[in-house]
Amino acid sequence: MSVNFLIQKAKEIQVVIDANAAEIEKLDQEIGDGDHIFNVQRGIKLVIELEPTIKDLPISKALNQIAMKVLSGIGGSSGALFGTLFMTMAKGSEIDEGIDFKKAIEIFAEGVDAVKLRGKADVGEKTMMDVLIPVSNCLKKGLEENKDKNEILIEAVAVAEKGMLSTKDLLATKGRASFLGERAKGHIDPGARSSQLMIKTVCESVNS
Amino acid sequence: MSVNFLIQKAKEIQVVIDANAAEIEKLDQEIGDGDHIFNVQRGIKLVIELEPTIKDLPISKALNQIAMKVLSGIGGSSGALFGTLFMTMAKGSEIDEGIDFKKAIEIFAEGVDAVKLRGKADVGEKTMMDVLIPVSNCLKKGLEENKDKNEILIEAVAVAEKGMLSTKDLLATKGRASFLGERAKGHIDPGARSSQLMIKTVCESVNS
Amino acid sequence: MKKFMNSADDFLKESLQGFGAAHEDIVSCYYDPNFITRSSPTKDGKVALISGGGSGHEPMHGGLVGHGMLDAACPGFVFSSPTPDQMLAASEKVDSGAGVLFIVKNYSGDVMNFEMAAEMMSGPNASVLTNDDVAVEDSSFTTGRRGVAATVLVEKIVGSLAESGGSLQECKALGDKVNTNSGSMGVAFSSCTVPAAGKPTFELGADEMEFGVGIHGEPGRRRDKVKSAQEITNELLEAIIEDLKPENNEDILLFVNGMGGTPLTELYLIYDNAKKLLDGKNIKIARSLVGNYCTSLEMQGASITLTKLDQELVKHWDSAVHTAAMRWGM
Amino acid sequence: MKKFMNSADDFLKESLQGFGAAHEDIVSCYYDPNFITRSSPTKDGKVALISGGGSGHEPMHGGLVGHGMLDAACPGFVFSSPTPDQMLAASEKVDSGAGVLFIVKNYSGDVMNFEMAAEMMSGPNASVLTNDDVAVEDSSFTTGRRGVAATVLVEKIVGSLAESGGSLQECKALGDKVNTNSGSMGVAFSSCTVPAAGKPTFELGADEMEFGVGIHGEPGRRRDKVKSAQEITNELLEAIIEDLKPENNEDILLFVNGMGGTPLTELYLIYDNAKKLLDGKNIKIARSLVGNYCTSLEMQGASITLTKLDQELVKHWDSAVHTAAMRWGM
Ligand SMILES: Nc1ncnc2c1ncn2[C@@H]1O[C@H](COP(=O)(O)OP(=O)(O)O)[C@@H](O)[C@H]1O
Ligand SMILES: Nc1ncnc2c1ncn2[C@@H]1O[C@H](COP(=O)(O)OP(=O)(O)O)[C@@H](O)[C@H]1O
Ligand SMILES: [Mg+2]
Ligand SMILES: [Mg+2]
Ligand SMILES: [Mg+2]
Ligand SMILES: [Mg+2]
Repeated sequence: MSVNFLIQKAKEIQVVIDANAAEIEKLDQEIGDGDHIFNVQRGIKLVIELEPTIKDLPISKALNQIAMKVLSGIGGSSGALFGTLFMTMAKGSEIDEGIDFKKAIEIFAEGVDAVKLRGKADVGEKTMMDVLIPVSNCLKKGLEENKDKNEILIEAVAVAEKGMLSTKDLLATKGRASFLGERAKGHIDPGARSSQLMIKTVCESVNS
Repeated sequence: MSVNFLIQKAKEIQVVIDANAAEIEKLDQEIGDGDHIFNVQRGIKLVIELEPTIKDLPISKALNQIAMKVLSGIGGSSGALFGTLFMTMAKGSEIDEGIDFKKAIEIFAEGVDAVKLRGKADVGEKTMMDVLIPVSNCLKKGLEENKDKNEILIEAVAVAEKGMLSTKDLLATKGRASFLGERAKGHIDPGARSSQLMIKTVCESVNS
Repeated sequence: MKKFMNSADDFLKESLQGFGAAHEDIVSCYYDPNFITRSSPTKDGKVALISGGGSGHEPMHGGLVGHGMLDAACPGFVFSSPTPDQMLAASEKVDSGAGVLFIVKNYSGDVMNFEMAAEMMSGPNASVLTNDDVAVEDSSFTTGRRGVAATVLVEKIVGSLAESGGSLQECKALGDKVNTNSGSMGVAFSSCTVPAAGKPTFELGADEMEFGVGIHGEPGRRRDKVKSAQEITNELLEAIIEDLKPENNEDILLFVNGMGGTPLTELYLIYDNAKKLLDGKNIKIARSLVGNYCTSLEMQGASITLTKLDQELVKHWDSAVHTAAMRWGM
Repeated sequence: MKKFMNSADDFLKESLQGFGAAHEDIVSCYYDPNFITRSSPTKDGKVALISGGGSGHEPMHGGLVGHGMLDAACPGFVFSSPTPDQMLAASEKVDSGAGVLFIVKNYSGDVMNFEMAAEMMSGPNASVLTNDDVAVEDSSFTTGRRGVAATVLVEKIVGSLAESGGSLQECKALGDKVNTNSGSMGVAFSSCTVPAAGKPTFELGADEMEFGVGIHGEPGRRRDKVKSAQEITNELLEAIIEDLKPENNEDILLFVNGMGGTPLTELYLIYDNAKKLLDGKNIKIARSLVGNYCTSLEMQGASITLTKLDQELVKHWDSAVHTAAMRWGM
């Protein structure tokens, strides 16, 4: 994984998020405050704009700059959570020596653990954790079981989608949607949807 | 003219004004601030409610109480103007000795003169004066020319209607509509319309 | 119509009761006839300032009763001028012998009702007529211009002079001076709804604004497509500046006023945009006021007022004031 | 969408610039990262109070920066919590060594961003989390209740203690106490429109209201037909009273807060209706606040907050304050 790879993925994510913007906006209007799509779009744009600044940096420094940009540029729950994800990934040991598939999964999993600590939410609380945690587990399990890279990636995409869809019928206990009680049922969580789209984009792009 | 006559006319006027309320409301919304109908309706209601208090009073005292009720109960331009009309009529000399048709016209004309002074508006300025002044003149002229009472009353109704309609194409130079300049053209003045309806009601009721 | 109300008939009374109760340290409310006075009596020898007008422009005028501003306010029904008996009762309560100054916005109804009150009064009195709305063509043959947001500034500045012992004539002269040196213009994005009417006074398309609107929802100069804040601000300011003709480097007070339904954020944005234009023209903002002071029920919109300042005006602007809606220095 | 704005991107910045310019005697605005401080530095030894949150609730929090209240405010984008770098920059500017107290409304985004800032800070700091909205069921397994209008009261009361030399721990304890003794609930007649979204956050029928609405236009307890002011007021109060359980004859502060698009007249009418119910229950209104303080852009609606008072709270409520939106005693 290189800095160039990160920027490329950000650009691909931007296309996908923009294409699904109306849907994501509506999800946060229904059970949140409607800003999630703008937060995410702003974050992606800021990361892409970092390209000239970070393109020649070691990956740990580049990831750290991305993390800081995400953290300071997004705001809201998703800013803190995505910021935590990248900050943790940037701190992964010895990543400047190269990030292979295994290392990438390791630091992603560490990032997700940190996000879990930050948000104090677990699977089943109708948040992005319903996507992030199962995906992290699926990737780790794939490695452990020595599965084929492509197989792992295909599974991850499916797990992300399943997690995202699972939020629909959940009662929210974390995040803004928790204020709605029963009324949040029947709506997919916006952060779960945006995370799932990002994971899908990256996995499918790597696996091609 | 007796106190009972005044109250009866007020009740008849109430029916007519209520029947035309939507139109009058719209007129003041178009070129004023929309309150004229409520001002007039409130005033009529208050006058009618005076019945038990004034029914046994001499006419000058009764008219004065009506004037005070109109003045303190209506507000806005029409409150000051209608209040002035009745206050002046109440001061008409020797009215307690009886108000015949001639006397009624005299005190009405004095009232209209006072209203003219109060509002500093003359015919042609797109106000209720476009009804009141021509009607006052028509009544006085009818008396001078010794016309038949019924003929005078029929003429007065026609003059009132003509005056009211004339306000449609006028540029307003007094009252709220004056702030509109050219934009007030094409709209009948609300005060002219309400005055015309009241005059028509009284004249037709006397002439029957 | 959605309003916090129980009935159109009780709207004004209940609102006044709430106002009186929430600010009993500052004001006392009287009913039948309705008027609001300071909670403490007028000092001997102090000119009493009384204003009034139709309700629906709150906090003007009741929220401006208190030390350093008005002695009494007479609220009419919504958008209907008050009646002479209100002014008489209020005068009786607050006139300490030094006379009464009426501050009246230039509308036929207000002018005539205050005139009648003045004629019925025995004691010395005078009136200041505000007519700061430059949206309306001025002419001595007509009713003239409307009195709008500058009335708030007149009340503050004259209130200070009265507090410091100015005579009736001095107070009147200062009020006329503030009025002459002020110009205002407003714009509406939505109509207001008079409680008794139950429906909006006028209709605006989803992309329309009423330019030069009055504070009762009266139509203004023209209807237009909504523009950017900077364009709107520029046009309002240009109209005011053309009328007021401030000198190069002259000190002014910039007053950005909300019509009731516009949030503060947007008023401050207008302030920013106005400052950009004024800076470019070398007109110096020496004092500022931003907020909902002269409103039109729940109308979305705003007005800008400029007042040319001199040392006298600045001194009276800065002096202590303690009312429900404006308070500083005490 | 009709707003006084030039572009959604510049909305916040231009509004902040206007705010800073209009009140340069009270505040200084900084950009990239955005924060607002008092125009004079924190006294040595005084605990610095910092609040913040998404924009769109003005005058909260920027309008509450000044003597006797906040030392700094960190405005996020509209309805998005601010980011840790803002809190860090603001802390650096206003921390005089006695520590920083963060006042945070209980929303995941706000909590997490303030937490991260706190973790990144070197100096002593603490946080008060407000969660006064009784519309939302409370539970230790969930995010809990929302922080709404009582935040204004916390900032006033703790601001006073900090001004008079309270320690970081004392300030935190007092903030928690005010929060525990407060309950709020709101209702909306219309939605707000986030500038970047360009369309209303939710749709309400012509005769509908959202009962228990959040200050970001989040759905509340239920959607209902619009009722009379007295019925709405009663229902809001009953919910708050059920939660707060004030004693017979207990002193309370009654805070009627507008959501941004509701005129003062209606807020005072709510005050009147609330007083009727409270009088009947022998709950004594010892202090009052009425106005648009914790808003939701241009939303038409209102909330009621009750705070149980004791002598300590009253003393700190009454003490002098000098901010753009709240000022008395100086
Ligand atoms: N405590 C939490 N843990 C994990 N995810 C959360 C938490 N709180 C909120 N989220 C996620 O954040 C998303 C909302 O993000 P966003 O709209 O950007 O922020 P905000 O809720 O502050 O407006 C939710 O849809 C949810 O997935
Ligand atoms: N100066 C004036 N002289 C005569 N009539 C006037 C004058 N000003 C206003 N009017 C009349 O008053 C009517 C408006 O009355 P109303 O709506 O009750 O009061 P307001 O204009 O104060 O809201 C106008 O339609 C007009 O006929
Ligand atoms: Mg959100
Ligand atoms: Mg009218
Ligand atoms: Mg009127
Ligand atoms: Mg948000």
